Amino acid sequence: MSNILLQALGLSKHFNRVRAVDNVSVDFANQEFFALLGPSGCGKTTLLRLLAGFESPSAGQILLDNKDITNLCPAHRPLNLMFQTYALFPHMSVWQNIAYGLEMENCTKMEIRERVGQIVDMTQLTDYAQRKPASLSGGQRQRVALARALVKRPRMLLLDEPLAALDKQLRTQMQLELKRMQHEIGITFLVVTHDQEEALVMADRVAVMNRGRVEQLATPHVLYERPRNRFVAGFIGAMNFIPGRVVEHGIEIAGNGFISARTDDLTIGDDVWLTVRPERILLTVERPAQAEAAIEAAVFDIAYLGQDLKVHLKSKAGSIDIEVRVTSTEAERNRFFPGQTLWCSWPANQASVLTC
Amino acid sequence: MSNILLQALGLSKHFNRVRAVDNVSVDFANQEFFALLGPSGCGKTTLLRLLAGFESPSAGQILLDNKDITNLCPAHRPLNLMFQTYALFPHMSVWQNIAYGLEMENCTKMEIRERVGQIVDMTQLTDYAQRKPASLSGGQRQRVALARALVKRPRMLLLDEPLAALDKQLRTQMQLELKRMQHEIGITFLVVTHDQEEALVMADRVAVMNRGRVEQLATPHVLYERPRNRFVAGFIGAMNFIPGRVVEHGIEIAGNGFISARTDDLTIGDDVWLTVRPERILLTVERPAQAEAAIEAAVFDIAYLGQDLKVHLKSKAGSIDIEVRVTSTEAERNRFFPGQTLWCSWPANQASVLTC
Amino acid sequence: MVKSVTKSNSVALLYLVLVYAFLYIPILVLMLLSLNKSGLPTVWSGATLDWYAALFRSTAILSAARNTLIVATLSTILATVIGTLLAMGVERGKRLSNSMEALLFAQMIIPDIVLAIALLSFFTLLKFTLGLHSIIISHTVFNIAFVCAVVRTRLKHFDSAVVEASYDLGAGVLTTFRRITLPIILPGVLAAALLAFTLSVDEFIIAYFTAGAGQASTTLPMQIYSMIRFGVTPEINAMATIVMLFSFTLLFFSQRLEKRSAL
Amino acid sequence: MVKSVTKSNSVALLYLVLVYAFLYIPILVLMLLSLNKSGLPTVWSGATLDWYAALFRSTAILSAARNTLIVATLSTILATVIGTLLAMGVERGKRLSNSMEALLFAQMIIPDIVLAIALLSFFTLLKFTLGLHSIIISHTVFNIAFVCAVVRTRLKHFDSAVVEASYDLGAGVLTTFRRITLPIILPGVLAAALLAFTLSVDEFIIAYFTAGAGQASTTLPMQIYSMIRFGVTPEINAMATIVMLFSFTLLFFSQRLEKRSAL
Repeated sequence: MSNILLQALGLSKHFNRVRAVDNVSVDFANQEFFALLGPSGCGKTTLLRLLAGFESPSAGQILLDNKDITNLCPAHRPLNLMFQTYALFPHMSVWQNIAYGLEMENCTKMEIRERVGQIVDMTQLTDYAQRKPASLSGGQRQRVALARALVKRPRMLLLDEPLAALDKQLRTQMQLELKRMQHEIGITFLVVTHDQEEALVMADRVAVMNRGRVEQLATPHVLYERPRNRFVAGFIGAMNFIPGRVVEHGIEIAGNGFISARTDDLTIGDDVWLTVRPERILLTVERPAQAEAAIEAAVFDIAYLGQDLKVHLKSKAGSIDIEVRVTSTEAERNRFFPGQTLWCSWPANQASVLTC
Repeated sequence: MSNILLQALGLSKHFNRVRAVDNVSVDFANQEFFALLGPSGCGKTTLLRLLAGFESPSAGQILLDNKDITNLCPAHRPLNLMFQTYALFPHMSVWQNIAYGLEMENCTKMEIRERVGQIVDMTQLTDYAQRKPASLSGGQRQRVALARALVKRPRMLLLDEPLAALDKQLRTQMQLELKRMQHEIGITFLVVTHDQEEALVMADRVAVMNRGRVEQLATPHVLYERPRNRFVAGFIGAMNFIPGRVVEHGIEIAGNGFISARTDDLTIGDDVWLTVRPERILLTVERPAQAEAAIEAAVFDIAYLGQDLKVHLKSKAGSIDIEVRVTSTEAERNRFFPGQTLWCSWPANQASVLTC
Repeated sequence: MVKSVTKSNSVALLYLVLVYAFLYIPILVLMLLSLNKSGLPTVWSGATLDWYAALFRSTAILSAARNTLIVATLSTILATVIGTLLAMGVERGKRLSNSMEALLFAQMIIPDIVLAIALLSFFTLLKFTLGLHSIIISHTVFNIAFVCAVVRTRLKHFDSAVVEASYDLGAGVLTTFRRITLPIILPGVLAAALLAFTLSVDEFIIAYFTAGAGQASTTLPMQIYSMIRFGVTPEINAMATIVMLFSFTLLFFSQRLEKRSAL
Repeated sequence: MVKSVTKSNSVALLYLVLVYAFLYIPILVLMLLSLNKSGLPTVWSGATLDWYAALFRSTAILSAARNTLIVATLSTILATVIGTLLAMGVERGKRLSNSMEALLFAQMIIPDIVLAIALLSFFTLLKFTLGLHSIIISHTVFNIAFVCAVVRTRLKHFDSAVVEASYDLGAGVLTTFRRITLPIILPGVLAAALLAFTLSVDEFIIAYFTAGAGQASTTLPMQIYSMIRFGVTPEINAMATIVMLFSFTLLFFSQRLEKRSAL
């Protein structure tokens, strides 16, 4: 347990009657890259602000190195926050912005000059040090905000939607850059984001939040392969949800009969969803002889996306919507067309059953 | 040529000294689903407004059925526009909003009742007909805006970022819905969008715009497989740009030697980019014996994205950044790790050479 | 943060209470004195409405109130129509509007006494006889810029795409104004009218200068002014209270309309 | 559209010209008369600056100007400090502020004559001797709400994350105010101060009621008012022109500061 840096224990925050954060407990390890992922209004920003000290929790504790810092003001927490709007001081130059935090620590002028110089070099801001924030591009402002927080040498850096204000290309580039930087500096990064790809690309561990609660906390791989519930399954990547009822050794799907699936922990007779990722479904003209799970369906739309094709089908019985991803090369072999009847099949181990 | 509905001939629009639209000529066919795709500020919305009649062109003509409509006011053009903000009349009910356009045509009360009733049914707004726009959800408002334009039975429907105000899930659903509707009604749809996936999914033909000009006009498949220039290649999907120089039967890449590629129309000695899609590159430990094109590179980042892996490499010589997409199954076989040295190779017919 | 916020919040609250007291105690004194049976500022001898009743027995005051309402109503109607159209014109021709904007703003902050003298000189030059009609014209001039400002804030929230949608659906300029623009900005226009009405009811110096001689065109503020020459009496306090409460009521509704219209 | 826009644009332009003429012709007349050699409103006999020169020879006018500047300067300083802090308090305690907001707005639209009477009653009640100091206090009360309103528009554009960033970087409340908040809102505060100064220079009725007897505490508007009893003279036109141009200049700078600060 010595690897734990910060702990949130049963944290809650109520605004009037709204539970923005609802009994959340999370441990943040030393040197990890952690992401809080969720739709807007899920409480992820409030949780970040509780950790930073801008809100005081309605219940719960925050421990840093096992010491209670719940009532410490932001200035006294060895964490720094990078704001979504960057919150640069508009009347100060880049250099002054970055030096501000060290002046508050009463560092000597020489130390300030040295540390600011270092971080300005590291974030490639040397040429802009004397400029005001208003004359910088979005990417440069983001780097100033980062430098201003990092120069304080915090134990943990909190980043509130750090890439939301950048355009798409810069965002992809900065994802790698942030990851590299975290690795180099070796401090814990906690990123709040609503963008699942961003979270998957950057983070070692991701907590998926919804309605103030943590729905699942896991590595990107586990989140994608073994989502715990419908919300996580639908929020991370695309997913087919096929409604059915648990029977022995599988699921009974209305109008489509029995489909074999793992049903170990399930109660027979329960309503469940059988979930399969679109890219794990095979499309064939004949029912595959060996198929453990297959549904007959008609193509109603084919969308070309470059790398692959998105085929939308409706099952013959029960009109269940099924989305299938097919690589472009595969597509050329098969030549799909609307109205075509096909079999959707998948190995039983590629589907999982969710009860909620 | 009888299939052409609307023609833009050398259309330009200057605002002060900015050329928002710069000598654009496009034909729109009957019954096609056409998309204008480009980054913000590329002139796509201005082009749409020129066609709708809200701006008058600085130069050029607009022909409808070969008749000049350049100076016709919007009210007299048989086109209707669906505004990005929807522009619903806030003081009128859904029904009154939709009926407004027919009242302007002096339709009889009976005809209005019938046609509005039809379109309200078709867009599933029957239950909301008496509500005011403010009490509707985003998706419902969008349907009202669509119904209000369609009830006029325009020759062509212009849609300005029709899905931008919706959340991600609804957007994917409405893409299919718009496509289905266009197919059913059989009129020309012209959609303006900045989202390349949206354009690829919906449109029969796409015009990619940049800086007021059309960079390429083609089907989604051609745009992805044979982009005409660097801008289109980078805007549609992800792309590796490898700088090199044309030699006989191939490209010389600094530090990496000769790579075979089609160079039919190129001048030997020119600086060019060799372009390969990330998912078309194979990663192997040994240099493949048959490989026509191969670069040795070191892995520096691996991002797990669920459906597939994004592997970032830097070439051994010349430090060229290379991005490779690998399906998750393939990834499991190979077990990549940072620092690993691999060969990136591709069949010569999967790469193309761009000069600009 | 956590603790220091609580502390600095109570300091802030104390400050707010003090400033509000500073702003409102004179007004409260005024209202109390208007209810004081003794009629003396220094002796409180119970509450009464006698001073208010006295106002309604004075023909001079009733006639001044009638004049005020006539002036306010007519100048409000004129200023609202002219000012609303002006606002639409200014918002439309946005390119011209930098200097025009300055001129409109200037009009709002011309010292009342300067405007009063200017109007008086102007009327004298034209050999215009003074009376209620000259006050009405003066108050119209005085009010136009305020009406325009209020309507413009409403127009700023106005999605001009709605007007374009109306053209796109086949409507002309007049139909669009009647069926789309006017209904949408109406709350803003009513708010502006209420403001103009209040300003006109309260205005003293312009009315005083442009009223001409004689009692016939005296307005309420002029009446208060002429009564005060003999010292502040409880009747004056009562009248001031009524004028103030009347203004507050109108402006309360005006604000509500403006807020609703900003949605 | 294309054609009808051009047509309706010229109609709109004509309308704008007419309304601006209606608003500004009296002011132009005033300025012209102040330059008229003949001194008669109906006879133009060439331009002169004599009437302006005459102003500077009158000790009564010079003393009134001095009083005005003293009152305006001191009441501006007081109102700016109190009003700025008030604005920050109001913006912070947003939850309380619905009724507080209404009270602040009400303070701005209390009829001047009512506020004048209220202040006079209040001073009388406290047995406060009247003079320049009572005008200064009155103008401070009068100005606080305006200062507060201007500063608040500035604070609305103010990204409060900047303050949080300052705390996060280790600064306390006072350091944050001195090094972050104040420098950022300063243009808005200066704009508010300029507005307050102008309002004080132009204000007549409150000054008139709270000045007490005698010439010693006469301000410029009061001086103009007392001179006009004998009819509008060219000197009065000249003085009104000066007051107006002075106000315009200050407000021009105030507007510029406010716009710049809104960026």
